[in-house]
Amino acid sequence: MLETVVATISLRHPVMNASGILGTHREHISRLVSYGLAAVVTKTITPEPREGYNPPIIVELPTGGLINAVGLENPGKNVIKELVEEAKKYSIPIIVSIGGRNEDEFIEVAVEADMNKADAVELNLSCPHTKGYGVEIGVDPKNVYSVVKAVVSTIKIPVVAKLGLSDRVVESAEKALEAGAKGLTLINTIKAIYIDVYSLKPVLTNIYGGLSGTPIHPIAVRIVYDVYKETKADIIGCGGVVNWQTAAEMILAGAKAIQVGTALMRDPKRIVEDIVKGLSEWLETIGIKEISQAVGLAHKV
Amino acid sequence: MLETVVATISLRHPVMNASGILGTHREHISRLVSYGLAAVVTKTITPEPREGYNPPIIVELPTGGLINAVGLENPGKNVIKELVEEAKKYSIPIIVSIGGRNEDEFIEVAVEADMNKADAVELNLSCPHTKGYGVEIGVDPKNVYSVVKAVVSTIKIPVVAKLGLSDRVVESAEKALEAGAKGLTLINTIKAIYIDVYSLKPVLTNIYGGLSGTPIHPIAVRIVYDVYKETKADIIGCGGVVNWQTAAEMILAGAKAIQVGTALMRDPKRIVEDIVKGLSEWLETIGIKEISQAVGLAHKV
Amino acid sequence: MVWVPRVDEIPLSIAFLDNNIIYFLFKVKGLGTETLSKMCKGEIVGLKGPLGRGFIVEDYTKSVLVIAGGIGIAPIPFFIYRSKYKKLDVVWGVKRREELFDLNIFNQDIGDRYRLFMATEDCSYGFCGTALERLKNIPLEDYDIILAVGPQPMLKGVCEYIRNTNLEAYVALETMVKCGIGLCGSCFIRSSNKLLCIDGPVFRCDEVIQHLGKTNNSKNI
Amino acid sequence: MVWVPRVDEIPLSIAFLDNNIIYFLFKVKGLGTETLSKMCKGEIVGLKGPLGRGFIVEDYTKSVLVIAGGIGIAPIPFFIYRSKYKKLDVVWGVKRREELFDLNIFNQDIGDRYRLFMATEDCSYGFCGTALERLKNIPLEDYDIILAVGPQPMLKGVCEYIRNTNLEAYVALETMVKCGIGLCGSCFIRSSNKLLCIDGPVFRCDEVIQHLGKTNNSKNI
Ligand SMILES: Cc1cc2nc3c(=O)[nH]c(=O)nc-3n(C[C@H](O)[C@H](O)[C@H](O)COP(=O)(O)OP(=O)(O)OC[C@H]3O[C@@H](n4cnc5c(N)ncnc54)[C@H](O)[C@@H]3O)c2cc1C
Ligand SMILES: Cc1cc2nc3c(=O)[nH]c(=O)nc-3n(C[C@H](O)[C@H](O)[C@H](O)COP(=O)(O)OP(=O)(O)OC[C@H]3O[C@@H](n4cnc5c(N)ncnc54)[C@H](O)[C@@H]3O)c2cc1C
Ligand SMILES: Cc1cc2nc3c(=O)[nH]c(=O)nc-3n(C[C@H](O)[C@H](O)[C@H](O)COP(=O)(O)O)c2cc1C
Ligand SMILES: Cc1cc2nc3c(=O)[nH]c(=O)nc-3n(C[C@H](O)[C@H](O)[C@H](O)COP(=O)(O)O)c2cc1C
Ligand code: FES
Ligand code: FES
Repeated sequence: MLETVVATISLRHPVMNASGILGTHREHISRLVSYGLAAVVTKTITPEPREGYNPPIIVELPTGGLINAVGLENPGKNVIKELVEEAKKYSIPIIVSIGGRNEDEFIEVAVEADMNKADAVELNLSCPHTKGYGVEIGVDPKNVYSVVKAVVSTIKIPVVAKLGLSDRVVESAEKALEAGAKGLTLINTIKAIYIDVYSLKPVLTNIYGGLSGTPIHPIAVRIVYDVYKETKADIIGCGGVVNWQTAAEMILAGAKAIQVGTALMRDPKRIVEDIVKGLSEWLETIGIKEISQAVGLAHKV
Repeated sequence: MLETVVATISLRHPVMNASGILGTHREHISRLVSYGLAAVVTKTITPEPREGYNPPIIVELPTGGLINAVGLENPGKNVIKELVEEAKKYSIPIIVSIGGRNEDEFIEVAVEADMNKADAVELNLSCPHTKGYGVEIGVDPKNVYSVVKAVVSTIKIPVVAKLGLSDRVVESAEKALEAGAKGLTLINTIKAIYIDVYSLKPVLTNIYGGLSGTPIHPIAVRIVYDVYKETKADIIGCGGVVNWQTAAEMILAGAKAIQVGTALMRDPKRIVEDIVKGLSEWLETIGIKEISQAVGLAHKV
Repeated sequence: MVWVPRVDEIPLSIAFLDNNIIYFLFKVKGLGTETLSKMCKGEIVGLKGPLGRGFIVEDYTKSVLVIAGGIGIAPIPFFIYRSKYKKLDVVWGVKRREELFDLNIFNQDIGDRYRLFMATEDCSYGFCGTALERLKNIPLEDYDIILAVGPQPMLKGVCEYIRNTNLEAYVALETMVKCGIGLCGSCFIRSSNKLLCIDGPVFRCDEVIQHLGKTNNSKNI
Repeated sequence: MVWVPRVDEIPLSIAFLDNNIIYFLFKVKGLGTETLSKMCKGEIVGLKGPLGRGFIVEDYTKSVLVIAGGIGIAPIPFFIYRSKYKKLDVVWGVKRREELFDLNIFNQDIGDRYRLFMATEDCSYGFCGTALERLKNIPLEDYDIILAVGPQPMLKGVCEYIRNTNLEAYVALETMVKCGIGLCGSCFIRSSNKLLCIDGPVFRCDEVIQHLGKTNNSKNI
């Protein structure tokens, strides 16, 4: 009853990891698989290796959730081969997340993913804290269109556009779809700062970071709701999913699948299991047979 | 050591309530005063009375914080006289929050506040859930400029512009200051949705609401930080302040005063007292004599 | 408060609580209560609460008089069940006999714990007249505490009537409860800085006597 | 992890814990440890943790051999203090005599709870040679458990040396710890799906033997 198809990818249940949780090395893939996820998403990969920022790069907040500025650390596109190989070993779909500073960089990595037969690429158009790689692209629907279009025209595997919170996110979503994206991942982290009141300094080395976890959930649900309302697109809901309830909200708002990031911090196997088990029990409670029938139900008011 | 001056208003300590927490009736003002606040802010007042939405209008979220869509319910500008009178009885500064659909409406209410000798007006340019009254104005720096300019040119008391999260919030802030705002309140709630997974429906009658409380704190701190960095303006920090630590972060980011909304839900007197007491102890710990010297310190990294 | 999805959220008192079942007694007034009255087993409502401060008596030396008007009776079964006292009498007044029902439906045991005096305005059952009129036939010196629940004019009448006695006098008010958590302000008590949803719904007569004299802000915006 | 504000966040083992004071023993390597070494009383650092899984022995019937290379000794005082065992011997090898110090500085009581065998590579004190060479002079059959802490080549040497014995063999690894909470992946153990920051830092030799053969990913990105 939990089988779902999103952006043409068939999944045995709707739960995958969010990009940036592990996903840069072969070893990470097998660990993610051990969490019980239905698909794995790689860390955002750039053409060349990137070093990322010095620690602190991820901090738990006293007000809830995490703030992170990893700086898109990754080994560069050459690692894609081994990541895809490893996922295939477990017969699990793999989505390669891609970062770039311009269309050519996106294409370069996308071609590598295509050649290695990844199941899809997810274009990270929304990283809020790495200059040149993120929100700058995602907040402008025109940029979204041209990057997605460029990639879609070059590769054969499905393209998913990952967007973040912005004033014109619905418009960006529409542009991505118009350009040929098969799906949308909504949302990325939200730009934030955490200051230590004793040392009087921002804690993250990068000062700015992305807020994730439960704090952003109601905002992410809103964006999924808005985009679904206007587009009925294939949406992967992401942001603050920590249990079956928060996952179910995403589905009711319009998501066909969901990604879990921050919540994988503690007891990841149990979290994934609880979401999956909780979702099937929930479907029974509300008398719905297939999860696909629950998608977007909150729009019927 | 906690005395502060913001937008030319002198406060005995930096803590006031956020607009929308009580503040529509005489009785509310005396209650707010009993909380120990250094100034009171009225609910957003519109020219005519507004009924607001049917309940549910405010809901606590399992993921933290509140979501609300009260719908700017208020008795209209005629109530301003009694609100100001009541505050004067307690010799406490009162800031009249103003909402409008266009420049004329803002002016109409501002004139009433000016005539009744309120200490300042706060222009609500950022309500995320009441059509025509909110974000539509605040996200466009040009609109911000013209509304602020119109009000500043008409009244004598200081004008504070309240802005919310948006792509160009720094630009909006700059425009507000350019137009003559003496200070900025940052930020309002963030547009969000909460869906009940059993009834499968959005909980708020208005479907959309504004997220407040701890979830938005790191985002609010970031905006205070960004705006202070570019403008060094008088900022009233608002969003998720629940204890002295969250207040201190706002101050380090650049706020000269702070507003508390959601946290007044439980044991408001104790919350205000804890923040005020905590802030003075904190200043001692970090070896700073006057709170004004702590404003913006996090920028020295 | 009881959330009727996509219709309304309504403040209701807990009429009884037993084995994880919460009982409400309510009168159909408008769309919210009407929709609620038509819901069936298995349908879903939301609950927020309990809100405010509960009111019970916990003193075996005290005698208590309750005066309830109409659906004001709703919280009384639970109040009786949870209170400790020497004696408890209930005056319950309604317009017509049809509004009366057995107060012991939730729990038979409470049957022995109070005496009931009924009054109907159409004289169809018990005392002929209002609850307030019935009250005036009761010797107040037999009681230490009086609690009135019902329409605002009745509460006002009770507070005025007992003004010069030594009774501890309480009234359960109704104002417009919209958020239930002390933020929106719609439930404020006139001429006081109290909020019904947090400090109430039960107040001492002297805390709210000015409020009772004014228009009920169930109707104000 | 220890946050040195605006400089670095460094994984350090707890060397001792007493009266709300946490003690660290560390070697100056780069900017982070250097800055930390110059901080004075009253200055502020941040702490995240404790992270990972602590490692202690809790069996009075077991004999334990610890082999520490250089600053690998850091966690040993606390390990000794918290463990229960029959016998515990420590082999501690350093390059030069100057690197040695009194392990009982934190707590004199632990002095009686172990025997110490020192080795210096420059032969200035104790055994002349590396910790691993010293180990080869010790009768392994006297022990049930062996724990090695130090540079990766030493750990690899220990794991290989004890391979055909019945010893329970553990090594405390070092990989690049950047987040400490299992998300960033930088601390992964090669050829395994383990993360040092969550599953470690102490592993059984057989869990990490392939990792030990590879380049240390303290240096990978
Ligand atoms: C603390 C408290 C406890 C109550 N307990 C009970 C109870 O146990 N049983 C019972 O039958 N009734 C109780 N009431 C009254 C009940 O809440 C209203 O009858 C109900 O809200 C009417 O809703 P509606 O949608 O059916 O009618 P509407 O058409 O919405 O309104 C009808 C009238 O009910 C009142 N009302 C409407 N909404 C509210 C509101 N949010 N808060 C307060 N009054 C409102 C107004 O006077 C209004 O004119 C209680 C009220 C309060 C404040
Ligand atoms: C679980 C664990 C416990 C440790 N306990 C201690 C201890 O108690 N005492 C002690 O002196 N040292 C300990 N270390 C090693 C210590 O963390 C490094 O020496 C320190 O991070 C170097 O930082 P730096 O800024 O001074 O040097 P840098 O110039 O940043 O780096 C010098 C070398 O240190 C290593 N290193 C740097 N950053 C890290 C990092 N984030 N994680 C792991 N290795 C890193 C690399 O090999 C690098 O080449 C421990 C390491 C780990 C993983
Ligand atoms: C440590 C960390 C690293 C992340 N790295 C990436 C990344 O490389 N690419 C990306 O698109 N999103 C990245 N994100 C964002 C997540 O994929 C996700 O959008 C966000 O965290 C919200 O989901 P969550 O609340 O479940 O964590 C990262 C998030 C975290 C916490
Ligand atoms: C119930 C409620 C009502 C509000 N009404 C208003 C309002 O009328 N005008 C306004 O400018 N902000 C309003 N706000 C927003 C607050 O003033 C404040 O900006 C926001 O809640 C963030 O602060 P907090 O996290 O401390 O609550 C309201 C917030 C809440 C929770
Ligand atoms: S109902 Fe909102 S304050 Fe009481
Ligand atoms: S240090 Fe980040 S996963 Fe271990």
